[in-house]
Amino acid sequence: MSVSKEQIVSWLKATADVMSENKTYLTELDSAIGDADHGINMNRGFSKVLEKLPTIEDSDIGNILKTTGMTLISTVGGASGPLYGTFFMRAGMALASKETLSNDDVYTMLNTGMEGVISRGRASVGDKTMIDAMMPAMAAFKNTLDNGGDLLAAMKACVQGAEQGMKDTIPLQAKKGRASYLGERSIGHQDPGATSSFLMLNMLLQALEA
Amino acid sequence: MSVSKEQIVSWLKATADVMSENKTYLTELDSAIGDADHGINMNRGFSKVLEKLPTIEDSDIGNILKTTGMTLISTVGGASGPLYGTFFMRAGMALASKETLSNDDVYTMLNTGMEGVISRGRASVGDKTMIDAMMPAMAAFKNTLDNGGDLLAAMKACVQGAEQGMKDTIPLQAKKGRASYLGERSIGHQDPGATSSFLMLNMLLQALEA
Amino acid sequence: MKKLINAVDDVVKEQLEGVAVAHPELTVKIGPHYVYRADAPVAGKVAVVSGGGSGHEPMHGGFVGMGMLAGACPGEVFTSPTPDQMYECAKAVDSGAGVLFLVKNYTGDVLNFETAAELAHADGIKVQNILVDDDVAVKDSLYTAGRRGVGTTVIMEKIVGAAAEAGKDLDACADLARKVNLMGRSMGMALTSCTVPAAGKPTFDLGENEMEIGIGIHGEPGQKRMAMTTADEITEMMMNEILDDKGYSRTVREWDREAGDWVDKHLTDEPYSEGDQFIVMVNSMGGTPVSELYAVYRKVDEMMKARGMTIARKLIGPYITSLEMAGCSITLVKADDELLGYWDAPVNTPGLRWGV
Amino acid sequence: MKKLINAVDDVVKEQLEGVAVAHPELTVKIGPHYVYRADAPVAGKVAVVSGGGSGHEPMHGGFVGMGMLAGACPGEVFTSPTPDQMYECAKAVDSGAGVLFLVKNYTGDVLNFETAAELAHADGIKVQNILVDDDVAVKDSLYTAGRRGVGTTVIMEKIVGAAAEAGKDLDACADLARKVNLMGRSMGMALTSCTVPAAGKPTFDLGENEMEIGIGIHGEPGQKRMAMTTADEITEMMMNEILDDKGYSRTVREWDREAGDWVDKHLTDEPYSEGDQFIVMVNSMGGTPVSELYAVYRKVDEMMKARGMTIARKLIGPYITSLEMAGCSITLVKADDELLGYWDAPVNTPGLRWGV
Ligand SMILES: Nc1ncnc2c1ncn2[C@@H]1O[C@H](COP(=O)(O)OP(=O)(O)O)[C@@H](O)[C@H]1O
Ligand SMILES: Nc1ncnc2c1ncn2[C@@H]1O[C@H](COP(=O)(O)OP(=O)(O)O)[C@@H](O)[C@H]1O
Ligand SMILES: [Mg+2]
Ligand SMILES: [Mg+2]
Ligand SMILES: [Mg+2]
Ligand SMILES: [Mg+2]
Repeated sequence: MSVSKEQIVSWLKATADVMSENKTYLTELDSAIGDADHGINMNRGFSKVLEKLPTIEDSDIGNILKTTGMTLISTVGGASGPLYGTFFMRAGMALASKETLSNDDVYTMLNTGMEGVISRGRASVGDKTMIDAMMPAMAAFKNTLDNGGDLLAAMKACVQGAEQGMKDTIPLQAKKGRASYLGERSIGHQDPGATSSFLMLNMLLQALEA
Repeated sequence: MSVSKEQIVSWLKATADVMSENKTYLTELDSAIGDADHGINMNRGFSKVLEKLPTIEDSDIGNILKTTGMTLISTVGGASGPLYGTFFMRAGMALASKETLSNDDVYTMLNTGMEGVISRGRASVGDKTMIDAMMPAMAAFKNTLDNGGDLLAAMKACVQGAEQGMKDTIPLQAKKGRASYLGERSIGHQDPGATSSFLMLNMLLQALEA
Repeated sequence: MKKLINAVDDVVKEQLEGVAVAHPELTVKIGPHYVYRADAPVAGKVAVVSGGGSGHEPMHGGFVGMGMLAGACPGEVFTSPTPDQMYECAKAVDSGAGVLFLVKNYTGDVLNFETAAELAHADGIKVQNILVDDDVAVKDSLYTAGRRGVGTTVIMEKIVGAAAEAGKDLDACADLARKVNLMGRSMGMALTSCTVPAAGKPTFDLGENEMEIGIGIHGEPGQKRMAMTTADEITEMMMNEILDDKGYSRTVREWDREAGDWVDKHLTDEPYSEGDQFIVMVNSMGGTPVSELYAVYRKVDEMMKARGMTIARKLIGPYITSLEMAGCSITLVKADDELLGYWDAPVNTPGLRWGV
Repeated sequence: MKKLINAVDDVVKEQLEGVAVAHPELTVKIGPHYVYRADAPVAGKVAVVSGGGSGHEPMHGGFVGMGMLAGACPGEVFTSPTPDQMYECAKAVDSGAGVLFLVKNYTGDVLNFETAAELAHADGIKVQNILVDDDVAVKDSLYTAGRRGVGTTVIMEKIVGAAAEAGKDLDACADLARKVNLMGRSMGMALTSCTVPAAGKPTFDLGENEMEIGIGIHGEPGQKRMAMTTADEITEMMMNEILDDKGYSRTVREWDREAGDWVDKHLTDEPYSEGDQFIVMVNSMGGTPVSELYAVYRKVDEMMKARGMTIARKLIGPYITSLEMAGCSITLVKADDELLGYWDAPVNTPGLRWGV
């Protein structure tokens, strides 16, 4: 099974929709341990991506992802803007001129994206950031493929990993980002960025299932 | 019957007490149609009078009243400070060096005081000010004396007049002072200054009855 | 009530103590309270003095200094100061050239400053009182205490202070102050009430979707209560009242130094018209941040351009406030070259500084 | 939510339009947003540029002008601006002498300014990023994103802006900025939350008798919640944290122009001690009126005198705010003659002006 450009485009569109639907929810999560803008930021960025997609959906996947990244960088702001921006830029750079993606390409896309986030933000698992959702997600994806699972199985495991990682941020004390200023008061709240990462990966699953 | 210096002093003390007790009430009246300070102002001024009384209670009534007026002028501020200050200054000037007061002297005290307020503040009856309490009060006092009533009867009529005048301010639209800015919105509220005037005159009645 | 204060009764005193240590170029007297230029009396110069209730900071104490006020008398919060403060202040700043009291038109301020002028006159100080009554939210002077003195006060203090600094005599300064007043109009609005410390709770309640239009500066309710709307509509409402105002008449009491008594003076201002230029102030009532004032200013500018009027100078910020009240006011003062010249002159006060 | 705004999505844009018409001496670009001196690039002078989320006005846009910032990049409310804004701004103001980005230490600001520096460098612009991280409420840099950049930013922008105006080169300006940061410490507190327009309701709830101690400038909750107390006790609490701070260490990323890459730099500041002199800022978070700041300043002055420390210069007012939040912050910057000299140099911006 290979992933088509259309599926990637519909992933991005679905992500835009899910960020819009969850704008208030993500912002509320960010109220508790941040500055009440994460949903607003993500929605602003992905609405712009949605606006741009028609002009780029005919180019290759690498370019679509890179443009998505650049759009996020120049519209989201905050911490999540450069981080998600880097995610898509690096993913796109790793898939330059691809028109379809193999299973390994999908892993490359996700993992390279995540590595970009780590190199910019320097967060580790346990710091209560989007990395807490991404890391187990990408590990589960790889693990499933390595054990002979197919793409859908891998992606399901990926989303499960993200969801678990997202929930696991609740008891953590934040060590990176704005929530870290709260010290122990950050404990007991789910990280907004981990939540948006889960949502984004979940939309990829949907796009692959379609 | 003549009024002693001690009675005048106890009137001023009782007025200080009543302003302190009614500080919140007068301020609330002033919240509705003014700037929420009348009780605070009156209490500040009369506490100072109370403080000063021991140093002046041996001098004559004229001087006691004049000093009261000057104390009010220099501690109350606002509109009521110069008005009540003038009331007592003029009253004191009209009773210079008196050690006791005849019935007519009491009228002179009250009426000269009121005329001082009018000359400073230029208010007429119906403007929704302290004059609405004072004017019917002083008229009733004079009327009772003219009709052969004694001092206590005159003072009772005076207080009744003040109380009625005070209540009559409720339906009025203010034409003087801060409440006038409210236009029709000043209707339906009792004037704070008319209320403090009633309280002050009521304390004189108490002092005369004692 | 949550405020950065200690004891309610000490609010004004402690704030003045802060001013004293922060600004050695000012002398601060506590009991009776007044603030004046440490270098006063300045030889040969008229001393411009103002005052009013506290709670409007930086006005007036924050406008004491070179090129603006010689002294200021802060009353209790929202309560006019008393004549002894004004009289002591006048004595401290008078160089012999006289003292000009700039008085906002509130019954309390007017009466107390009148008494102060009488005391100063009796002491041989040349004195004059000029009223500010620029609030177009108050519609007539017949059935009210007359227009309140609001935003124009700040602009008057700057301009007349500059004239005094330039050596103009008492009558010239008084004439200039009267002129500024006749050129000035203001209107204010509130999004929230404010809390007088001694009262301990908000003066009035406003619903989550309500605002007060045509307020003064003492936390009192305004001309009317309305449903909340956009910055543009609020600005339009206030600007239309200011721009369409048709010449207001009033009788003011001024001091006749020869006669040693008060005389009534009838004054009327003229409507604004196309081609006029202005000093414009968009002012925060205290709790509204400067960012929101810029949205208002944008609309003010647009409306004035549409009427062929020019903003020659502007002030945007909290200059004449009502404690922590959220809301804003707009002041226009029609300006000729004389006014602009004095406006541009150097000023060095805690609240306004340029040219030095 | 009651604010003087029009559409929630246009808040920043419309405020910038207000700035544009109010200040012809500034050029305001809308989309991507940035504000810069209309006379930029100034030949031979380093361009000092800052930026951050909106909602902190007058910072940063209000500090653009002669003697301070060459340009500023306002993000959405409380959201760091994006690299394209910073990059476009850098191109507009660079005279060839280079661009110094002053960056408040928040993950978002740091990451976005890093990207901007990379873009500018790739374009041949000499560039450096210096962090401000002065908030002593954040206790360590190991288990957090490090101290936040707060009040010292204002003082850094003034001092480094003056050095740039005086013709100092990029490295000298960067060294000076780093020095100011190491000399500066701040702490803030909130009496109320504030409301991000796009969120429409307060970021957090505070009881009628509660306050937040150790807040940043984004309406976020602070270090701890406490029962409300007096101005003196609040001031003592904050001042003790500042004065007793024992030298903070952090690793910052600065730009290596030769290598074209980021290098880690370890920086530690020294404790304050008796005999030191300071620039002190008592700052309103937006909703607290200047009068209350003076009560705080009074106590600051008293405490510093008791420790044998001198306040050489001061700022009292709303300079780095969190929308309409009530509360205040205190900033101390230990100052030597070099810093004081640059502090006193003329400045002409919407938010800070003297000497001209
Ligand atoms: N250093 C970091 N590395 C990875 N993710 C981070 C880092 N710092 C913050 N984040 C993520 O960013 C999210 C906050 O994003 P957002 O609210 O949009 O930005 P800001 O904190 O600037 O307001 C956090 O919930 C967290 O998941
Ligand atoms: N011109 C006037 N003549 C007589 N009384 C007046 C006049 N103006 C105001 N008052 C009285 O003063 C009262 C308000 O006093 P106060 O609240 O102490 O002063 P302020 O209005 O300055 O805050 C009013 O209720 C009214 O009775
Ligand atoms: Mg956030
Ligand atoms: Mg009152
Ligand atoms: Mg009052
Ligand atoms: Mg943010």
